[in-house]
Parts: sequence; C-alpha cells; structure tokens
Amino acid sequence: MPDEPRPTPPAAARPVEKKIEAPSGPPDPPPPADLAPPAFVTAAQAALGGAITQLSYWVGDWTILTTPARLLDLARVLRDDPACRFDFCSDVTASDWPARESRFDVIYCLYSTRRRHRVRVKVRAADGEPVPSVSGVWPAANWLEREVWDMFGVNVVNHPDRRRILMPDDWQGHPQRKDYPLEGPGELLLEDPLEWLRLRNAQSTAEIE
Amino acid sequence: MLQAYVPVLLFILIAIGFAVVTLLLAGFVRPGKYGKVKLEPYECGIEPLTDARDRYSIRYYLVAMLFVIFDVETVFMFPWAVIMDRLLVFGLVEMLIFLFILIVGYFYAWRKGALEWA
Amino acid sequence: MANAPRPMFDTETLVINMGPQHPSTHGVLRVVLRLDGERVVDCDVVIGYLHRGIEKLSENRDYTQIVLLTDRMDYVAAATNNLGYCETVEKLMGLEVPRRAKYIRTILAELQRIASHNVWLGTHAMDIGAVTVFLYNIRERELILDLFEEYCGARLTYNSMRVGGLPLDIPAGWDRKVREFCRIQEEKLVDYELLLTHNRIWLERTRNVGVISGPDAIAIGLSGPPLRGSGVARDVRKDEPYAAYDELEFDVPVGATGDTYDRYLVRLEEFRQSIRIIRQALDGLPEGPIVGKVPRLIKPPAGETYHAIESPKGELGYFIASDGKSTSPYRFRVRPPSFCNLQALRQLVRGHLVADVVALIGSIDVVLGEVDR
Amino acid sequence: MASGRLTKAAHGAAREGAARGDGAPPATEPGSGAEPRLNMIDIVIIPLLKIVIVFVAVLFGVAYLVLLERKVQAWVQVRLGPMRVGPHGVLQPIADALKLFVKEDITPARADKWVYTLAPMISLVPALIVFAVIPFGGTAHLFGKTVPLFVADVNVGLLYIVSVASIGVYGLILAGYASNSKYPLLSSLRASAQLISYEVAVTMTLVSLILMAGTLSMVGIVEAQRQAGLWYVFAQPLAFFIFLAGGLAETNRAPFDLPEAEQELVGGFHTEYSGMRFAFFFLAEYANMIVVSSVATTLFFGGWLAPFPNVHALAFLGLVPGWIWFLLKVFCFLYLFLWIRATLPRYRYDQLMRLGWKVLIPLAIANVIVTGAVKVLL
Repeated sequence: MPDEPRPTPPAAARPVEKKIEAPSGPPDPPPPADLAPPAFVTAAQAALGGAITQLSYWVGDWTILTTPARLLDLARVLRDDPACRFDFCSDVTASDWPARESRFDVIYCLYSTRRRHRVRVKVRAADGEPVPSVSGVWPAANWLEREVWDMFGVNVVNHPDRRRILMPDDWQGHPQRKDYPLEGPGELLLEDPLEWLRLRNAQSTAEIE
Repeated sequence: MLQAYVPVLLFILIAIGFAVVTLLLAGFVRPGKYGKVKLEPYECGIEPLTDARDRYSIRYYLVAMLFVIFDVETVFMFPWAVIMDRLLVFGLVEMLIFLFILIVGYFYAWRKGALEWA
Repeated sequence: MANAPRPMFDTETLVINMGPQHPSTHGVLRVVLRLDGERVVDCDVVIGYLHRGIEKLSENRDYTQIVLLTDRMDYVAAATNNLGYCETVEKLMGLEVPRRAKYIRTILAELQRIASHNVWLGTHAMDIGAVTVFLYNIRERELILDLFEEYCGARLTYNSMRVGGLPLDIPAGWDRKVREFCRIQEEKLVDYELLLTHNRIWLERTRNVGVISGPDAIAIGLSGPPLRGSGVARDVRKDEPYAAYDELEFDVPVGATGDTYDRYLVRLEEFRQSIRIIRQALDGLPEGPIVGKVPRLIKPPAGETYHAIESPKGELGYFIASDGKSTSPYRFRVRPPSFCNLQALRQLVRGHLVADVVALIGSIDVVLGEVDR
Repeated sequence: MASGRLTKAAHGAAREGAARGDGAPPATEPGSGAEPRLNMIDIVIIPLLKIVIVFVAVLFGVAYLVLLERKVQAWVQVRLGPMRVGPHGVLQPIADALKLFVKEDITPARADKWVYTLAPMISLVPALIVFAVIPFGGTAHLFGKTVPLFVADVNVGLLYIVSVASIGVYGLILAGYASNSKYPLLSSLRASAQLISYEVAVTMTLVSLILMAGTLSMVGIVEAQRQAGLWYVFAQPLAFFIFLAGGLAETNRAPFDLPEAEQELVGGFHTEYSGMRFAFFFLAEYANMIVVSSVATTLFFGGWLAPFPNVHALAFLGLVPGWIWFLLKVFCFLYLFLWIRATLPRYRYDQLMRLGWKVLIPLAIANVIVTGAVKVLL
C-alpha cells in the first residue's frame, strides 16, 4: 500500500478544513412576537401541532421544522389542508453541518399554485438516519431526493428509485458533504479506500488498453 | 427485339464496374489505422448493452407481407393496362373483379389493424 | 384507435441508448429507451455527464465570484442566472437595489428570455426536421448577443450583474438599439409562425404529443412554459414579482391541452410579451444610480433563504445558507428548472414513438449545463 | 469472397453481352442488307459512347446536385453556403469526392463484413442503371447520323424502372443489418417499411398512366403525350401528386426522410459508414432524386417536348433542343425537392405509413378504376 502512488493529494490543509470546525447550524430564528403567523402555519399547527418542533421566520421566509418520523404526516397536511394546498414541491435539498450530531438539514421548499404562498419544511437527520421519501406526496421530489442521496448520503427511505443521479453509479462518497474535499476524494474519506484504489487502477489500465 | 437490351446490359456492367473499381482504388489510397474503440458500433458513446440483431417487432414483417401481396397484384395490372385498347369492356370488368378482391383484402387488413403502425 | 389484438403483436423489446452523443439530446443527456418496434415502452433518463459541481465550487468562492459560476449553468440564458443569484443574496442581506438597476435587470432578463426562446424554437423545430427555422432564430439571437456584447463585452457568459445592482450602466444609444431589435424580432416572429404554426406536418407532429394535464404537471414539478402549456397560469414574475415586474404590464399565456403544440404556442406568445415588457421598461427607465449601498465585503448574516425567479425554462430557485462568518456561502443550492422539468420526460414519452422523444426533449427545453450544474 | 463471386458474375455477363453483340448482326443482316460493320457501330459503339456520356453526366450531376442542395438551402436560410473551394464554392463537390475517396473506411468490429461492403453497391448500382432507359431527348443529328438521345428504348421501360428502383431498398436493409448497430437497424427497418409502402402506391399510379399511353416504353409514353397534345399531368393530376409524394418517400427526401433522420436516428442506415462506401449511399440518394425527377418529367411533363406546341406566339420554344427542355424540367423538380426539404418538418413513422397505406393507396386504386372506366366508355 505505501508503495502505491497516492491517487490524490491528502485531504489535509485544504480550505475546507476550517469550515468543519465552524458553525453548528443555521440559527433558525423564531418569528418576532408581533408577527402573526399566516393561515397555513396555524392550520398546520392545528392539524398536527405535535409534529412541528420549531417555527422560524427569516427575511420573509417561513420555515417549519419537524422530525423525520412525522415528516410524511406534515407533508400530507401541507398538501391537502385547504388553508395550505402546497401542491408544488419546488425543491428538496440538504445542507451539512458536521459539527452537529444530526448533521443534515433536509429542506423542502414548497409552493402553492392555488394560494400562491411558500413555506420551507426542514428536517434534521443524523448520518444514516432514515428520512422518509416524500415522493409519494409530491412526485416531483423523486429526482430531487435522488440528488440529496447522491450528494449528501442522506438516507432517504421508501424511495421508488434510489440511485445516484449526478455522480456515476459506482462512485464512492458523497461529494457535497463538508468533509469531502473540493478536489475530489482523498483516500481518507473513502468507505473502503483499498477497494476504491483497486477499482480505479483496474479502470485506468482498461482505458490504456 | 432483344437488341434494345444490349445497351442496358452494358450500362449495368459499367455501373457495377464503376462501383467495384472505385472501392478497390480507394482501398489503395485510404489510411487504415485500426483501433479497438474505433470499431465499436455507434450507440451514442455508450458501449452497446445488447446485440442489435435481436428479434424485432412483428409489424415490420406485416408490412413486408402486405407489400408482397399488393405489389405483385399491381404488377399483374401492367400488361392489362398496356392492352386495354383491345380488351375494352371485357378487360374493365375483369379488372374490376380483380380489384374488388384486392380491395376486400385491403379492408380486411385495415379492419384487422394491420395498417396500424406503432 | 388501435383495435387490433395487441398481445398478438408483442415482441421482444430493443434497448437503445439515445445520448449522450446524440444530435438531438441538447447536450449530453442520455435517455435509455426500451422500444417495441418504434414505440417507447419505457425510458430511463440518465444525467450527470456535465456535472461540474458548481454548488460545491460556490461554497468555496466569494459571493462576488459566484456570479461568474452561475453564468455556466444555463449558458443560453446566463443573465437570468445572474439575476436570480444576485437577488437571493440581496434578499439574504436585506439590500435595496436602485430602481434604475431593477429596470435594466428586467430588460436584460427579458432579452435573455428572447435569446433563450430563440435557441429553443430553432432546435425544437430542427429536431422535428424543419431546419430553416433554426437559422432564422440564430440570426435573431445574434442581434441579442450583439446587444449584450455592447453592454458588458461578453457574448455568452455575461457576468452582467452584481450583488446590489449592476456593474455597468447601459451605454449611450443602447436603448435605441434594443428598440430596433424589438421591432426586428416582432417582424421575424411572423416568419417563424408562417413556417410552423399552421403547417400540417408541424401540427401532426406536435398536437397530442406528450399531453400532460395541469394537476399532473404541478405534481411532477414542471414549471415555466411546460407548466403554462398545461393551462396553469403560474409565472413567478406575476405571482412573486421581483426586479421591476410589479411595475410592468404583461400577460401570462396559457395552453389548453398541455401537448407539445401548446408549449410551442405559449413560448411564441412569450416572445411577444417579453418585447412588450422591454418596451415598457425602456419607456419608464428611471434615472439614478445603478448600485445600491453595498458593503465592501459581502458577508450576509447567519441564516438561509430560498428565492425563485422565472427563467426562460421555468422556476429558477436559489437556496443560500450563510453561517454569518464567511465571505462564501455555507450552502449554495440551485433549483434548476430544466432538472425538474426533465423529470417529467419519462412520463411524457411513454407510449410515444422514437421521433416523439426527440420532439419532447425539445419541447421541455432542457439545457444540460443547468441540469447537471 | 462475395466480391470475387460478383466479379466472376460480371465477367460472365460481359461475355454474354459480347456474345449477343456479336450474334446480333447476322440476325439483322437479311433484313437490313447493310454491311455488318455499321451494325456493330449502331449496336455497340454508339450505345457505349452514349452510356459513357450519360454515366459521366449522371455522376457529375449528382455531385453538383449536392452543391446545389447546399446552395439552395443556404439561400433559403439567408446564408451563403459553400464559398471557399473555388469561386462561389463551385469546386466543392470535387473536394468532397476527393476527401471521401481518401478517407479511412471503417468496418465495425461486429459487422457482417461482406454484406457491409455489398450494401452500398446494391444501393448505388440500381440508382445509376435506371438512366439506361430514360429518354433525355428525341433525336439529334450528329456527323450525318440520326442518333436517338437515350441509351435504350426497351419496350418494358417503365417496368424496368420500377423493378430496378426497388432493388435499391435492399442496399438500405442490408446496410442496417450488416452494421450490427441499433440505430442503423432501426433505420433500415423504417426504410424498408417506408419504401415498400410507397412503392405500392407509386406502382399503382403508373398503371393509370399506362392505361393512358398504352405502352410501357418511356419513349412511347412521351410520344403518346405528343400525339395527345396533352401532358399527362393535366390528364392525371391526382396520379401526379401521388407520384410526387411517393417519389419523395422513395428517395428518402424530406418530409419523408425518416430512414436517415439525423435528429432521431443519427443518419440512419449509414451511421457506421465512412469513406467511399458512405459516398456510395450519398451518390445513390442523389442519383435517385434525379431518377425520380426524370421519370416524373417523362411521365407527366412530356419529357423532352417543348411546352405550348399549339400556341403560335410561343412557337419559338420549339426551336430549343429537346434535351434542354428535359434538363430544365428535371431541374425544376430537383429544385422543388430541395425547396421542400428546406421548408417542411419531418413526418413521423406512423403518420407516414398511414399516409401511404390509408390515403395514397386507396386514391391510387380509385384513380386506376376511374381511368380505366373513362378510357373504355369514351
């Protein structure tokens, strides 16, 4: 192994390094007391108040925080409740806060084409913690969740078609994690560096041939 | 009578000769550097997963079959058309009967859905 | 239609790769088709061939440098990407943009929409076999590129906006040229329509091809012209106005049946609406500064936001999370409209023929630079 | 090996042809009473000369048709077209031919090598040999001899054209099959289905023309039009349109260019071809265009006849040699082909087949019946 040339420079001494130690998550500030929450928030609270762990308001955006376990209930309420009607799933994405125990925020940006309002739903999940797929509620989430899985490795479960979407099928690691270096996978991060190296060398010899 | 075909025959020979000679001549001047990847069949940059010579849709055979039926019957009409001057009403009636059978077959094929492509 | 006994004709299916090296997949899209004869039984859309990690890169760049990266996403409509990004950062920082800058941004964005639609119409028509329209469209697009070149010096990736306003004011006489362009484009639109709109073959090729109902389109996440083609009057410019759109008048065209022809008609009408917007914006172009009060160091407070604009392809959203300490975003996410629209392709092409696949890819109007980022 | 067989067959045919050429004079000797040398000239030398002229002219025409197509398309599309090779690009076809001649010729690894080589020839040869029976003009007086301006006037000319032209489709089918690649395969399936479908309609319309003319000879058909004082396009407009649509489809031209739709099938049956073998397909396609135009001219537009023979004021038109009229008419058709290609989108496979089987064929049958009935009753 030491004789082998290293596939990429080590991950150390990269600018990413200083990010890892940094923040432990977005502040998610609560709404100011004098601001009345809009109807869709109150309706969601009324329907299943227990599922909403936190409510946040920042630069005009409402964010509802919930747990992975209650995500699907909340999603259905948001879609079907007459005051909400969030029928359009704009975006599903995630952000990685490795300093936190449940390091991933999975963010669902929702929009209502009938009521014309927006809301974000946010779920915190640890590495490997199952997050139910919402593609049964909004089919649009299918590819978006695939991307979340591909880029972050958020464990999206009950997904109809959970494959990588942007990276090759046999890729190791999840590139948008904060501990994944910008220049590519260093062997330190790899789930099985030896296996990866073997595959890589096999591939490069195949290419030469 | 057959004299008229001599030039046609010559023409065919010259055309075949042209094709063969051009290919042979080109063989002398063109480069031939072969590589494995170069010889892959084209499939948009992906290595073909399956062989192309698979069984393909039966509809194509259906077309071929219909063609044979219709084209042969059409060719039967050529000599009829040439001597129509002499056949007159008899020829017309005869051909109408012939065409009637053809049309019945045509509508049968239509009703059966043989003319639905795709 | 087909009252033929189906099972009698069933045969083995042929798996064929369309793309990534294919003239009609608009870049490096790969569609794995499963064919029965020429009918598409099923398909799998494979993307990622143009993945450059723009999101990851952006998390390692300054806020000012990212404008340049956004150019590389939807390279047919780079200024729109700039606009969406700058507005998102402005929203995050609570910056006020001067009215003049808003108007010029609107003009640029609408010019860009026309340019993008020109590319779309040209390639779409070419996919269906009408080659000439492509050359006509490229001719008109060239005029827009000239306008952009005069404005910012670049012809494709403009880097034409900055957080808080614009890097440059419009050059003298530019507005007159834009008006002249609008006149030409309006005339040429008639040409395109003459070649296509009532052409029988065009109608046969586009009508009832890839029909998707309004609710289905919303559920699958379509946005932009494909969604409006299905009869849903949703346009971010109207519903959540940004830039100067709330001060300008325009209509949102919608289709009736949601087929390829409707999507075509919707985009053609958008040409006209864009010209209308540009004219109004030029008429009402206010005087004043082009950059607002922007701190020297762009460093938004900790927090996150999502902001969407209407790009030529649909809803272009940016999600930016700032940790409040760094001059680069902590998380930078783009919601590319093409990506979400492309997702509908599988649903659209099932049961259609190979030729329709090409027509449908064209009618969705994907730009792979944006799909893969 | 196959090519060996082919050349052997060709030799055999040559010998046979030579034998017939030699054997012919005695056959005519008693009747004509002329010296056999002259007959030799009449039967072999002059046709040979004509063949060479026609052959070279066709190849030349095909090459320049490519240039014409690029130029016409360019003009429609407000651009210039080829401009670099020679003044206004007039040497472009020569450059193209030279380039294709010296270009590497690749046979895919899994292809059926002999069929792969044979296919372009099967495609090209029929397209060229059709010209043997096409009358380019009436007669010309050269060196004190009356020379008919066609290679041969066989009494089954039309049948010859129909049968030879339908051989060409085998080239496409074999090309797609031999390539062992999916796009060419799909394309060749399309090609075979399309070509044979339209073949039926076209052949059927020809029957109504034969009814009018009462002969299968191409020259005879033109003469019949002269005697009737009527170009058949006016007597048989429906047949003409069916023939035109069918002709477009059989030559794989827009809007029926499905087999080679580059936007769908990336060039179709010749996707895998390069170099000279590709050039053969190219030549065949353009030669076929000229064939269809020539046949249309002969059958519907009076071949080499000058227009308005009955109008006194335009009698000077008759002074122009027939072959110029013929070429002019053919050119108009070719221009129409190019114009259509620059304007129209492409049909879809099922629509094309529907048009062929459910519209053109019934129309053609009806046309035959009506023509026959009218002919008998009048």
